[in-house]
Amino acid sequence: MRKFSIQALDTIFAKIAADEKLYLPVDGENGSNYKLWEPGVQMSDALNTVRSAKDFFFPQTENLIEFKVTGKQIDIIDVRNENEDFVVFGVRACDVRSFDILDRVFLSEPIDSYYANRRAHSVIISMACTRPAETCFCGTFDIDAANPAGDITCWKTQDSIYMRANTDKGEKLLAKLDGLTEECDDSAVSAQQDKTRRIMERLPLANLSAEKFGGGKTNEFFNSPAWKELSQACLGCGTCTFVCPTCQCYDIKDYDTGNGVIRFRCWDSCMYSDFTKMAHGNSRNSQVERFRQRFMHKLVYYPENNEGIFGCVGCGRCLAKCPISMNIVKVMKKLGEE
Amino acid sequence: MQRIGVFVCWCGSNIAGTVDVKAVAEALRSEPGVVFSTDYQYMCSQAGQEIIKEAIKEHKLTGVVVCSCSPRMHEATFRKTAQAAGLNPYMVEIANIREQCSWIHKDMETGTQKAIILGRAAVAKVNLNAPLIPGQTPVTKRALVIGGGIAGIQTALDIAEAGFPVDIVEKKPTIGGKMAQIDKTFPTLDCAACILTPKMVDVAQNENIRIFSYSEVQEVKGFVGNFNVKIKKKARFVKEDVCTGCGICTEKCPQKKVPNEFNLGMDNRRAVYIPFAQAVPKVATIDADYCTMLKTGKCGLCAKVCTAGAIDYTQKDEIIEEQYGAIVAATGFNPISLDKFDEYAYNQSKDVITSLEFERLTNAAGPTAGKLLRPSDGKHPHTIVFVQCVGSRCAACADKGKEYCSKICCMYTAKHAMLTRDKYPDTDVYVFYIDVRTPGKNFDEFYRRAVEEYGVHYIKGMVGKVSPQGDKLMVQASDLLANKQLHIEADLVVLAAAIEPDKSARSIATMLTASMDTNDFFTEAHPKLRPVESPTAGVFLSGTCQGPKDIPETVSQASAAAAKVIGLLAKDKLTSNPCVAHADELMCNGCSSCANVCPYGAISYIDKEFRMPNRTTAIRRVASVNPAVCQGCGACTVACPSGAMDLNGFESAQIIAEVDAICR
Amino acid sequence: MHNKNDNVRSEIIRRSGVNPVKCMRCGKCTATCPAFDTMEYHPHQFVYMVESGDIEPLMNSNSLYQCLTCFACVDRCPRGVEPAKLVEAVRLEVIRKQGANHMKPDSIPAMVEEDLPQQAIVSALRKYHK
Amino acid sequence: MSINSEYKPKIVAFCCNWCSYAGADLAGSNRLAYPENVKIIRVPCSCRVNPMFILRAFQRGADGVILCGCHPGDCHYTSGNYYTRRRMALLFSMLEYLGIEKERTRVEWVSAAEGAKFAATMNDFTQTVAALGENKRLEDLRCKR
Amino acid sequence: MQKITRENLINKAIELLDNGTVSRVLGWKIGEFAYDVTPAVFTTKEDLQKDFIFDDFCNANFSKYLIAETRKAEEKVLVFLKPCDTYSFNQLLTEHRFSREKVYAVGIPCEGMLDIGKIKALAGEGIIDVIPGEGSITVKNLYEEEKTLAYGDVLTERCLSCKSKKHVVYDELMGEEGDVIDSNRFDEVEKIEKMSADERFAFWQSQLSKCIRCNACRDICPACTCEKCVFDNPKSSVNNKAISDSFEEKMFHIIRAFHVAGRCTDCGECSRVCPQGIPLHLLNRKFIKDINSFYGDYQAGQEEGSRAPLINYTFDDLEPGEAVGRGV
Repeated sequence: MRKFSIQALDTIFAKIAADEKLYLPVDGENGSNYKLWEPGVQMSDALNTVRSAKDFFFPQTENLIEFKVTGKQIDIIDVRNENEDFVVFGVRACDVRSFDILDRVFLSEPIDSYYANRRAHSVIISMACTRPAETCFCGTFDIDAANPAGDITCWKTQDSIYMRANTDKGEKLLAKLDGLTEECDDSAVSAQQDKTRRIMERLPLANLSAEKFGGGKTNEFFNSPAWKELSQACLGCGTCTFVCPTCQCYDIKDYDTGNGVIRFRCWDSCMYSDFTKMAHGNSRNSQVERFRQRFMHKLVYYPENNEGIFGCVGCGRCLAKCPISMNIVKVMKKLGEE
Repeated sequence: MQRIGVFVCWCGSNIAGTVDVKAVAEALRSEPGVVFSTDYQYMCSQAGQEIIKEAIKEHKLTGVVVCSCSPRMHEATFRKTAQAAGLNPYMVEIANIREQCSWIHKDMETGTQKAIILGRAAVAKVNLNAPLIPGQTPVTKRALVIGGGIAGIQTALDIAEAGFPVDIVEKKPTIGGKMAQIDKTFPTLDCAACILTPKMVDVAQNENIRIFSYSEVQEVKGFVGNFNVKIKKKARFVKEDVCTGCGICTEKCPQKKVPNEFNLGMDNRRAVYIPFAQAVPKVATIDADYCTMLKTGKCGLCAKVCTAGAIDYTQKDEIIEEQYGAIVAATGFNPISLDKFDEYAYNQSKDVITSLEFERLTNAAGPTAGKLLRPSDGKHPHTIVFVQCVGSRCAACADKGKEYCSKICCMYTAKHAMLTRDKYPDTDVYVFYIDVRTPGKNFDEFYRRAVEEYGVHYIKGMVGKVSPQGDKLMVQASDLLANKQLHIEADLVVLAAAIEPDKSARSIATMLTASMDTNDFFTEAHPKLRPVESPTAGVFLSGTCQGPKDIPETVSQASAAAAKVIGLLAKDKLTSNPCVAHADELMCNGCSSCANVCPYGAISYIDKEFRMPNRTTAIRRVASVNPAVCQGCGACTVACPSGAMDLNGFESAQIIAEVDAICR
Repeated sequence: MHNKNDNVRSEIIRRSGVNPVKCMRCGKCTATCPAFDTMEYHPHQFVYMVESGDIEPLMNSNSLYQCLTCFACVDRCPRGVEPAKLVEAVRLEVIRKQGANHMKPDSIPAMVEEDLPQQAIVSALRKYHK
Repeated sequence: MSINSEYKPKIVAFCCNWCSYAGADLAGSNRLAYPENVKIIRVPCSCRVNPMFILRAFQRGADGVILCGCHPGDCHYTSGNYYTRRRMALLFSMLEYLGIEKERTRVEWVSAAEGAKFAATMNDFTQTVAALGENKRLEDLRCKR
Repeated sequence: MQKITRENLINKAIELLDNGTVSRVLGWKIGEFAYDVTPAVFTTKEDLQKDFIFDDFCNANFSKYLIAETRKAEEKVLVFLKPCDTYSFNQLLTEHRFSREKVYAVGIPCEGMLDIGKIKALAGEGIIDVIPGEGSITVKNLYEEEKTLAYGDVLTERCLSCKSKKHVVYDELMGEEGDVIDSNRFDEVEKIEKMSADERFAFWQSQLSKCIRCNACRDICPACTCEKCVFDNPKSSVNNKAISDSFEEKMFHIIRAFHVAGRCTDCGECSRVCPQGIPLHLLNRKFIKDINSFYGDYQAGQEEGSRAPLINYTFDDLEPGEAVGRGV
């Protein structure tokens, strides 16, 4: 384990940013969000970013290919640009887990090369939590907020930052910082972890359990009458989806520029009425069904296909942002009653 | 995907002079959807149309773009061409590369580039065109003529002669209009009454004609073939069907001090009156503004003397509702007010009069029984000055006069001058003119006779000032040819006042949704090719409401309008413009925004049952457009937030495609 | 025909803001002119001569100083041609060629009389002060 | 921003069929020139013009959009241009509020008889827009590739 | 003045359910946290007593829910309406979006609702309790910290410039009727109007570029009740699912504001629900302010059946050219 003084933070950032783009949470008018680090940019102390970290690998919109049309001739233009190395600093445990969840989708055959390239060119530096919020429930999905994964894990104390490399990529980056950090033991980190874990136990959602859910539970929940009640206030907006770190659905659309076509993909939401609309119409044509889809996917379908791993990381963003305060916690509790 | 043919017209050198038509045809060939492209000298010619027809067949075209003159010119032509070749006529679009391109640009490169872009926009639109089928509506076989002057009379007679019922609405108590006030007509000098009144009698006696005199059009709804009109028959306090027109009441009425409008206020009539002896209908009318009985409840003399018992003081305005297939506007003209022309002292001296007043002064039925006497002192005038173009051709004084030429003044002034000299050879007659305009059969000969045979002094120049001095009028004028300033001591000055459309025309145009020009003359559908039709279908124009005209012209236009009306009424069904709005019921949320902005009341709402998820149904209120009533303005399409409302032929997607093509 | 004095012509037109082409030659300006008798060239001739670039004779004519600037012609003209403004512009052309000011603002108080219309002073200053 | 004399702004003109399109035709018949960068789209009435069309034009690279209709009171459909007047007053005010140059949009009433006014309006509008330079604030970069 | 409490509302709802006036109750349902409230349909006395809540976080405006709810059954539904909600209610009636006969509307007073975003910004994360007091609230968190915040500092933006405490429509009113308030709601708009064009552009560019096109603003908006939004309709040529150029968000927000112009009651829900904190109400308010100054004061929803300014006109309305260049 390496450590460095908190005063040296800017030096460390400068060192990393010298070779690669470095992104980190920065406070803005509307909470914290990932920004490119430049000298003078301050890291946020907020618990988490408003938008999740999935944007780095799975941006909201991404141009896939372009077609240039001249008269009746069509030229295909490759516009790919996802081969740049970058470092993301300060990712919380929940968001780090979300990358695993996305990987299982995008990196399984057929591999999504756009996503894969971005993943390959990134180094994730996570940051352990110390002050979780009332909306946090990562524990429900066996995520340890005090010991996040990532290529490198960081712990921030009053005066120092501790770093531990978890992967080769992490080792390599840490090695680069050798001159600026010093070797240390993990006692300070352990102390902080204990403290954090004690707080986690006191969280309002600490006892929320996902036990009842998981692969093979489709029949148990699919026809539950609870869906109707749960979904009746749902507006069908995409807020939950768009703040969610694990929602991975997208649409591919062609944009006619007048001189050609830009084929791009953009996030889609299963809450939308035209989601998966096909020639015959829509397979889920009421909001109850669309609402059910989102939660069944997170709690049943995803674990069924991915060795029991849930499609939710308990980050709590949807709890904070849903316009009508309906969310996965309420769904789990209601369905869990039965 | 459409199979579009592009046809680029040279229009002789009109287009080909500044647009490389071959290059345009070549460039458009590579546009999406285009499978054929060619050019030709005159696409609108028989041979040009044949090219289009053959190409439609040979290349199995589904859409046609003609790059030519304005669609206002030949869109209909090319649509018919396409139809003749079996293509839906609404699959044709015009790129206006003449008016909008070749005629305004001088440079070949510029013109060609712009023509290509305009063509491209038309191609983009046609790509989204869909065949449209016109609807059919029945025709009410009855016509309405608004205005009972010579124009309205002639139109009504011609329509009635063809066997169709006609109603004339005249706001005055009698038909006859301005012509009834005129003494003689140029250039033949017939007595106006002698030729007009027989026609008025014909109208009265024609079984197919109804006259609503002392009536006004109050509301017009509907559309070509199916107008629904409300006519207000103003209370005249005399039962029209009972009154015999004997005139006893008009002699006995004690209220004698009512200015007689028929004689332009130069003498008085009674409160109950018949405008003139040959009035049609010959029925008395009580003027509510002056009648003592109606104002105070005391008098009742006319009722006492009326042997027929026709007087009815309790009569109320009556609203008559009637259906018409066609409407003819024949609202006529008035001389403008000369109140603002201080320099001519019209308001200061009774002896400065307008030409129409002069007509009454020389008319046997006028205030002076046909003797030309000065209004001020009843003396015979020895020196008369006529001034032409008073308020006409007046560009600098929009508040006073009119920019246009009133057309008839030159001729009637010559007539007045000639008649004066004929009857009173001892009179000196001067006519001040800017130009003497006499295009018309026997017109110039007439004018020359006034000068050569009757010794009228025609002086090129204008009167600058008229100042009353004692019982004389000092006229200060210029004689431009002699480069002199003249000072004439005149006894009578006659001003040829400009004419303007009747004030009621504006509100009638609004009711008819017929357009007007800035001078309030009705606009014709085409100034040359459709001069008697309004752009609004089913509305026709007769007489001076369309522009200044003399009597022969008015009558010919009146007959022309009648011919158009007859043509319309002869049809049993009308095909309606299919470019109308339509609502997508699945998207409509029934909010009523569209119905609120529809000027025709074409949108109504129905409760419709829709299939909802999971085999349920729901009843929703949705808009429904009556395609026969909709005129296709598109106001609803923008009022509709959901985009459920769209307009055939001008669909949002089509307009957006044009925008895209232009901005590309 | 128009080219002999084109520069002066366009300068007069620019300065006066008058478009002589609008004239339809009705002569109402001349008919109404109170100074007609003393004038060599009358308002309508002014307009026509400026239009045709025939400005020399106007500049040499005493008509320039006979115009009372009463604006009757301006008021009466049915086409909005404003002949008086042309007269004024030609007058200025003459004055400017002469160079020096004929009238100075300082000398005005001495001229003021009760009966003298203010407009006369303003006109005079316009005429004789460069 | 330097004003390039060669710079030709793209102008989209929506013209109502009855007055302004006819006015444009008259300008053509009278050979009254106006810049070739003005391209006319015919609509039945000015009230057919949806704010979306105007934004679309800007998106696709137009530098100015002008809407021409019959003079108020002369609408072929009686009331269409009255609605246009309200819609565009509000839309233009909103665009200005968003910091879009107010000179880029205009409504002008041109009758069928006003060919000269049509040409003069287009000349003036083109000049005004040219002085502003390219439309940057409502552009869609995708359409400029 | 007697304060209307949760119990009053529950009793009223039970009374109306019991006497058969209504079969369903649209109300606020208690959530996981002190501040999280979900709109819900209650059908039984037990549910009402267990889950119905009425507190400082009952922001949700139920008017829009009535469209769907009244289609579900023939019986009446009970809806509780705060003063500002009644304007939306009327506007929807004007647009024939639901049947008045199927609703029993109970007006309830409102002293302003709180914004949890503002509370979190001042008191931090980890909130476990919010206790209302006199003119202030006390916030408790997980870390056994307590903070007292002034009401004025945590009221939602829209409540800070509340336009009316008067109910414009109801079947029954609980508590006392309030008045229309002379609010300062156009101050912010004026502030922006006074900026230079560059500043205005910069301001809106920075705000609108935050948009993630989640459509929450549209979907919560009681004026956005289209069966299918133009932006969702592939046939409209303007549909788009996500922002891929800065133009798109401008197009979306300008057109959305335009579509609700003259119909927007200024309920402020759009800004309240925006996950990105974009002050969307300032667009709508600009239209309202312009409408008031161009065509005379007009409050959407004040009167059922009133004609919205954009589907109305007078012969002497101002010209579009006169509409611009006024505020600056």
